[in-house]
Amino acid sequence: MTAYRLASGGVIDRSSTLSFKFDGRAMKGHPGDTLASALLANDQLLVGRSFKYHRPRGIVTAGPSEPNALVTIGEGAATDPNTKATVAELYAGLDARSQNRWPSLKHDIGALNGLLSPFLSAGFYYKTFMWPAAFWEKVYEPLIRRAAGLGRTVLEHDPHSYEKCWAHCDLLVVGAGPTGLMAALTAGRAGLRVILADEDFRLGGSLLAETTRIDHRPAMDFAEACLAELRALPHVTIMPRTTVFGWYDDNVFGAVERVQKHVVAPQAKLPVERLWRIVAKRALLATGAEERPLVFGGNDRPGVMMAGAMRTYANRFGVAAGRSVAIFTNGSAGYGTASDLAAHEIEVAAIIDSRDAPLDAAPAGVRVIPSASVIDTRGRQRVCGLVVERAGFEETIACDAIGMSGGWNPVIHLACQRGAKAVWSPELSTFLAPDLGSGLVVAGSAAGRYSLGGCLEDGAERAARIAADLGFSTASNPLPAVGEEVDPSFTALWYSPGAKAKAFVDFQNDVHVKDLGLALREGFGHVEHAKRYTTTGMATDQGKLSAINATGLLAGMQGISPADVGTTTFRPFYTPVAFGALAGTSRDEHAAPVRKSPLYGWAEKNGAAFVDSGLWYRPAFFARHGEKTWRDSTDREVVNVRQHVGLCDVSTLGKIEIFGPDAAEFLNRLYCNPFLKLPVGKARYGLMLREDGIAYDDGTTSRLSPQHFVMTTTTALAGGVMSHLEYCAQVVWPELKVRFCSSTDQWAQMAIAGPKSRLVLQALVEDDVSDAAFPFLSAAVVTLKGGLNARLFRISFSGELAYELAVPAGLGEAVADAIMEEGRGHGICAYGLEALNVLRIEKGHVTHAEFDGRVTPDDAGFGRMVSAQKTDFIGKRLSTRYGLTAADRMQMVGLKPVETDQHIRAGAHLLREGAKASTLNDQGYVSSACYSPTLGHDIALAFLKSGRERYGERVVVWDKLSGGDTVAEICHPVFVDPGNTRLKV
Amino acid sequence: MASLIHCPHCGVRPSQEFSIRGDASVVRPAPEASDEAWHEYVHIRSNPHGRHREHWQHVAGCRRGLVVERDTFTHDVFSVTDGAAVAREGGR
Amino acid sequence: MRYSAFSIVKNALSGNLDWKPAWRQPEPKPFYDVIIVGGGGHGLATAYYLAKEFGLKNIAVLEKGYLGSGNVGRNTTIVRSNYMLPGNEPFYEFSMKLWEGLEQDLNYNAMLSQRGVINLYHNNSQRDAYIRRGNAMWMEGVAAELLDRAALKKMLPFLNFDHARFPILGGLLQKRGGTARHDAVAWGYARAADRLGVDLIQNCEVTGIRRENGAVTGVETSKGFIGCGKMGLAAAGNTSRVGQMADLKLPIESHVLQAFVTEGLKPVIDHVITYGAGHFYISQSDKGGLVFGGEIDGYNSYAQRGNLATVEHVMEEGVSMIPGLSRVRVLRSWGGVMDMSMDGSPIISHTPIGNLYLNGGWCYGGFKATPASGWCFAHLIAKDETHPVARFLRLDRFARGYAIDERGAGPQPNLH
Amino acid sequence: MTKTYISRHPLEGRIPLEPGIRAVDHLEVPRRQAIVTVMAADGEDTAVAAVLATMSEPSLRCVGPGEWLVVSQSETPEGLQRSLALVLAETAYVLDQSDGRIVLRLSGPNVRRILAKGVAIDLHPSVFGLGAASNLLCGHVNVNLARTGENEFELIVMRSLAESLFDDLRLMGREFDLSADFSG
Ligand SMILES: Cc1cc2nc3c(=O)[nH]c(=O)nc-3n(C[C@H](O)[C@H](O)[C@H](O)COP(=O)(O)OP(=O)(O)OC[C@H]3O[C@@H](n4cnc5c(N)ncnc54)[C@H](O)[C@@H]3O)c2cc1C
Ligand SMILES: NC(=O)c1ccc[n+]([C@@H]2O[C@H](COP(=O)([O-])OP(=O)(O)OC[C@H]3O[C@@H](n4cnc5c(N)ncnc54)[C@H](O)[C@@H]3O)[C@@H](O)[C@H]2O)c1
Ligand SMILES: Cc1cc2nc3c(=O)[nH]c(=O)nc-3n(C[C@H](O)[C@H](O)[C@H](O)COP(=O)(O)O)c2cc1C
Ligand SMILES: [Zn+2]
Repeated sequence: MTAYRLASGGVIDRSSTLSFKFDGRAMKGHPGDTLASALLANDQLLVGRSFKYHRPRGIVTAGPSEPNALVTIGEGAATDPNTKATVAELYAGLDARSQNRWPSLKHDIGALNGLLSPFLSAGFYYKTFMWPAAFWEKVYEPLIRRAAGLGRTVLEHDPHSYEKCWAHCDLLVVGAGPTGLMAALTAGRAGLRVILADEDFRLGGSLLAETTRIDHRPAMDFAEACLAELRALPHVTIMPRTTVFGWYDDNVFGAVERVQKHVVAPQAKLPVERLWRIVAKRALLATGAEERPLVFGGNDRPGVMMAGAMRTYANRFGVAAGRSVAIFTNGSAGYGTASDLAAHEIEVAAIIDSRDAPLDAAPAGVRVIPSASVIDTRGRQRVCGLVVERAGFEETIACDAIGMSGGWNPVIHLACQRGAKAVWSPELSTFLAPDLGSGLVVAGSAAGRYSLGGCLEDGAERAARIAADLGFSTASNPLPAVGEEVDPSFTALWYSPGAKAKAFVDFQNDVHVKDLGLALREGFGHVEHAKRYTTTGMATDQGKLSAINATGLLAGMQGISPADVGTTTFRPFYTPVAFGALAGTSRDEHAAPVRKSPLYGWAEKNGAAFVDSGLWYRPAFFARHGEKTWRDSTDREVVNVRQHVGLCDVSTLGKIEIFGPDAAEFLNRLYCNPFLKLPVGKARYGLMLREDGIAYDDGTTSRLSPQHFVMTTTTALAGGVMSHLEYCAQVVWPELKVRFCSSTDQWAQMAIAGPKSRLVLQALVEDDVSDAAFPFLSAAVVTLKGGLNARLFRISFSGELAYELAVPAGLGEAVADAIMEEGRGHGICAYGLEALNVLRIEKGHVTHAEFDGRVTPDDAGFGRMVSAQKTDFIGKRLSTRYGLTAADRMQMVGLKPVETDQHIRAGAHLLREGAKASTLNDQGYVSSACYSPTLGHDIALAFLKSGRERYGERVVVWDKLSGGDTVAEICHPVFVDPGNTRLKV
Repeated sequence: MASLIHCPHCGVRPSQEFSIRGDASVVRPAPEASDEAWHEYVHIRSNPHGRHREHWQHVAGCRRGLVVERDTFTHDVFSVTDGAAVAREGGR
Repeated sequence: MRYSAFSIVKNALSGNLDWKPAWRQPEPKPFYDVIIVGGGGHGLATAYYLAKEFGLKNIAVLEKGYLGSGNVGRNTTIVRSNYMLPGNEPFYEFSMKLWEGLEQDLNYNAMLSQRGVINLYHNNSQRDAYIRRGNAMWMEGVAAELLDRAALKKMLPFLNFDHARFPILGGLLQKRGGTARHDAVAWGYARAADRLGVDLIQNCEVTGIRRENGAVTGVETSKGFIGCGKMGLAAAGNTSRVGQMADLKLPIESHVLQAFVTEGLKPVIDHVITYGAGHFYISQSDKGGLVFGGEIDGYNSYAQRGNLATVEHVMEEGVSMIPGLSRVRVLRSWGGVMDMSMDGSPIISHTPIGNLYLNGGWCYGGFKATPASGWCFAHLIAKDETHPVARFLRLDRFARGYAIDERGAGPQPNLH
Repeated sequence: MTKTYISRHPLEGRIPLEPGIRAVDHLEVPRRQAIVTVMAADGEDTAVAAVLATMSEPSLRCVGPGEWLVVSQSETPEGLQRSLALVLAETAYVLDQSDGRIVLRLSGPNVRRILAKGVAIDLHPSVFGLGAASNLLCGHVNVNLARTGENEFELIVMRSLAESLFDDLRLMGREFDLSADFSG
């Protein structure tokens, strides 16, 4: 028992205690406590400092709208800054620290800012810090940045895990107060699949703080009975600790479940938080109403609290917010709180009522001061009194806590997230959700019904209507009987006149009434301007308490209705959600799926260093003993392929099987070069354009039978090309009879390249693979010795005599092993992407380094391939546009350094010799470059203005980024075997 | 739309399963059509505020191209039809 | 009232009661020499430069909502001039230079913060593309640096160096790049334009364009008809809608892009960082929120809000790039409607319609262009001739085959 | 030289060769089966569907309009392909995918909860009943999902992604101590 813990009452478990720490001080609480209730019980009211003026701040609410009580929980990499103490469930070992103060919460240097407050009025930084100009970067900005933010994050690797789930239901009920419970029961009994989600760790909503009896028993017992019945219904899922944070298109709701945020050491096999995407046929918002704070002088002093929160602390947590409490109210709710506090034997110092002739009954012996206004509060780090003004007379009343009750705001946040604007209700003096159609229905206090009986009825009725809508029949159950209650009425009070101290609107961001006045004066009167200019409503609580008062004040100052001011835009998230929860398991190595080639194991055995290429891992090179860099290995592999033979995994290239009587016609329209007459048993290089005439993708396509082709695509565009084909077949030419299927994963495909490739291959293949029997660009199904069927293609990227052999994926590794074994005598080596790249640059073959999405076939030297005969193919028509055929376009050329020990790097630009570097003088760029072990110096492919006319000329290869430039000679882009003699042996 | 799409072949699916291919009201011109017509086909978009027809492909499902008719402001979907069927009817 | 040390002190001591409105709230006149449609960054900057640099007097900006309610007030505030293509780089560098003198020019602190923009690369071909880009920047005299992994590790130790699915190999740095305070840019231009006599008319939606003999003579608005000599269209995401009123055919689609801000945190991220293995960019505002964004939602939309799938995708990439973000809580998400052009580059151009000038196609990169866009558009409108740095940004470039396609993605707005 | 080549399953590196202890929720990976893509030729969708429906042993997985995966435990890939080619003759294109696809069989009382972590569709039996099959996303991986029992589902995945999907499923099932083994 502590000074502020009441002797009895509440739904906490007094039989056990939980030890926790705040700012290093050991404290005790009970299961069922929030951190805030436990702090209050331990007389720790002061919990933080405000953003701008570092004013001492205490706990204000008992829920998610808390602006002040933000603490840092946890240690090291598991640190959670800006955690609301009012919703943090207490656990043994919890370690919380206050924020935005130095050196300590009690003594904070930053509080000096308060003295400067006249200079720090709304929008001050837009007017200042400009003189002298140079000071901004060096002096002012660092100062402002130092003051930024509240909590401190560590940005370390999060030790905890998260996951995501989908859920489906007929009815999602958000909020498990009286409204939500009745709705869930009604729908659940009717047989609907119901999800009942509530952000609290204990369900019951306001019933947990309610003293009225329902069905002749305490409200809490009623809530428990409802929950017990719900648990027994087979189609009902109850989700505590689950905040519904967003309402998205098609009635999909985002929710986050705090699975293990209330334990010291989370179990590894469970996530700490879980993201739910709830697909709901219907949803019912039973999120209740939020009590409205009052704007009066000194209203931010620790000890000033929402009256309803005091009630909750007393009734639900058995905690007194103070020993002597004054209530400042503009309606009957304040009286309800007063009598609940009195019932707990907490002294009620006075009820200050802004109304002229209140009819509400105060607890016995409590003084009521009507027509009054609180104009200031006393005390430093906790209130010790307040100053009341009535009819021009001031009086100081001693108290150690002030409860403020300014009326009610339905919690309609979710309902307004999809563009519909809240509607002002003059009767209720508040904003209500607009009509949203059938998907989302608002009920109970969230719909402006404040009486308990009304809420129970509303929940039941609306759920019954939804059930009927969805074709379920509901039995009529009698509504629970509710004891005597008053429907709270109030008279809106936006500002308590006569303030003698700053009257705050937004506590966390330190926005006070004068800031709003200034904004208005300077032309920022539109509610969105005022928000941005003063930052009201932009703090971590998103204006849950403040926004309505800001609207009311702006209306009042202009003499217009709040309806004309409106609200600012409601946006997800209802309360802030951790990145981790929204990312789920997609993080680190798991951030994207991995694709592995069937030859991955083979490559690994042969010492491959892998590199990612899209989702795939591909061998970059195969280091051998003694090789120090990738270049050593690559050079060896290149030479080996040119002199002997090499084996390279090309399984990742996209493979698309194309079937149908119109397959040839289809390909003919798809590629810019002709395909109609490709004979069976032949492969052909094909080039696909985009419709705008730019090269898209290339690869070989082979005809295996009259109605069956197999196309290869580049690895990078395999998916894109497949979609492109499907689009063309389904949408562009639906009349063509053609079907596709990807077989990329079915085949392990190996390039066997080099002068000795035939020797190696013939040893394994039954069929004759000689040049006569299987000439360049042949494609056929062959049989491996032992009877295995395989596909063989005679194509070459390296420029050497080469084959590509495809075998069923599962056998890939075994076949590759066999080839290596057979090839050992011929000096075979495995070669990787790096060597492949060198080999193709030496041959002037293009990849996506050249086809970068801006290059035409002609730019890359394929001009003659583009069929002039065909009437139509994708890209034909727009490829003749002026800009795509202009004479000064950049054309692909080869480059070799004039001094052969000089280097060329891809990405360098080209300049005429002697020309000054400038955008205007820019002649082109290097697309690919490498060291050619075959030639003994660097070579490059480049795009150069009118390049093909300039062979023999010199250019400066300008690489300012590396600080160097090189003079190179422009040459034909095929460096090795331009006559293709090695290919066709 | 945008959260879920009702594929006529596969049922209700999350938007992650689809990729969008743009305006379905443009029709590929005949090869001999004017330069203007070709330019408009490739580049010009009516970009309406309100009802709009778009091609979506159910890439992670049936892989069919679909024509989704929807409102670009409310995101309400009016219809989802198989793209080839629409194209064959000439309504493409 | 000019903002100066003197006026600040004087006002502070007198309770800040004497500050005058930043701009007037004028009723529209029947006729203006130039009407700018759109009170976003570009429209306001255009009006300002028309008055200041080109000496025009009778100018109005018509804004359907409140000033700055469009994308200028909802972007991730990144300012940079690190483009690759000659159609873009000189223009964006011109803009960068204007940013560098903007605050003194406007007498308004737009909080330009040249903290450095770093684009990460994860494979060799990305590196090569960045080298190409960096060299293109240097060609225009713009400093760029290629950072290797070790240098990055020192600068940004919190990046995912140890467990990345797509390892970080290095990055391209533009030191002069950074951020500016979005709202302040709009307000600064508005206030400065107002002081030069420009009428800023809010809550005035253009609903029709009146034409005679193929030339614009005025606009129908929610506040009635307003005549004009010339009309400049700077409506960003709504360019097509307004364009349609004059039967203008545009290579533009409107798409929604979401952006996000976290709870306020003490400074931890001192640069603007963009991910290369996906689409994610982040910086920290001077108030402490981490401001970030990612891929567009991908469908045509005029709703200023996006969907959860994209939100998740953005967060996945964020956590992959900076694992420590995992516990940081995201406060708010919102959307903006962008005018995505068919090559990803902007349009500042004459149109086939007389007196109608077009400024649009900014995709999700037009904030950084605000000063140059305003300047060049004003130049075009005032002199009827294209400013040299904007000479490639013509509307007819699509038909003629001169697309400025930085990404090489082709004529598909959703891919830019 | 005559060789017999030994086939390798892509999950060999993931699943121990010795069977482990089987939990109530279990992931079974058949080592080998025949999987064939059948695509109806133009206009033959219904004819092909009718023929396929009459086949006895193999199970049919709907992929999209006019396209199926036919899965057989007992036939060889060649055998299945041959018999399908025979009965479907000119009406369909038949393509062996036995090496390109991997089957994962998930069973146990919690399978729906496990799958809901990756699969967006409603797995309630009234929506996705016995025999239902469809291509869909499981997390970030494309799969064909079929309900093969009240508490049993089969996932067919591209070979190259099998390890990723397997890892994902293990993660999704860790809460229930999901076990995994080869079968067959
Ligand atoms: C989420 C997001 C992030 C972005 N991040 C960046 C970034 O980091 N860096 C960057 O450089 N760019 C970024 N951008 C892009 C940048 O914000 C825009 O390109 C730029 O702001 C567009 O120019 P603007 O400021 O004039 O547009 P806007 O501010 O949108 O101005 C257009 C104005 O026209 C008004 N209007 C429209 N129709 C009418 C009508 N009929 N009558 C009257 N008024 C009308 C609108 O209300 C609007 O105020 C981002 C955009 C978004 C949405
Ligand atoms: N004393 C008064 O003057 C007064 C005034 C207004 C209302 N009330 C009373 O308050 C009660 C209102 O009942 P009710 O059921 O409408 O609301 P409630 O406040 O009892 O319950 C709302 C529930 O919704 C949950 N919630 C809110 N937003 C959520 C979200 N986004 N995700 C998940 N959970 C969320 C809350 O945790 C809470 O449990 C009635 O008993 C009424 O009499 C009293
Ligand atoms: C750079 C930047 C920083 C922002 N920081 C905050 C913030 O700290 N708090 C906040 O509530 N909103 C912040 N916002 C979001 C705005 O509140 C608002 O959502 C956004 O400007 C879009 O406007 P709308 O939501 O009114 O449509 C920020 C926006 C931007 C562009
Ligand atoms: Zn489908």
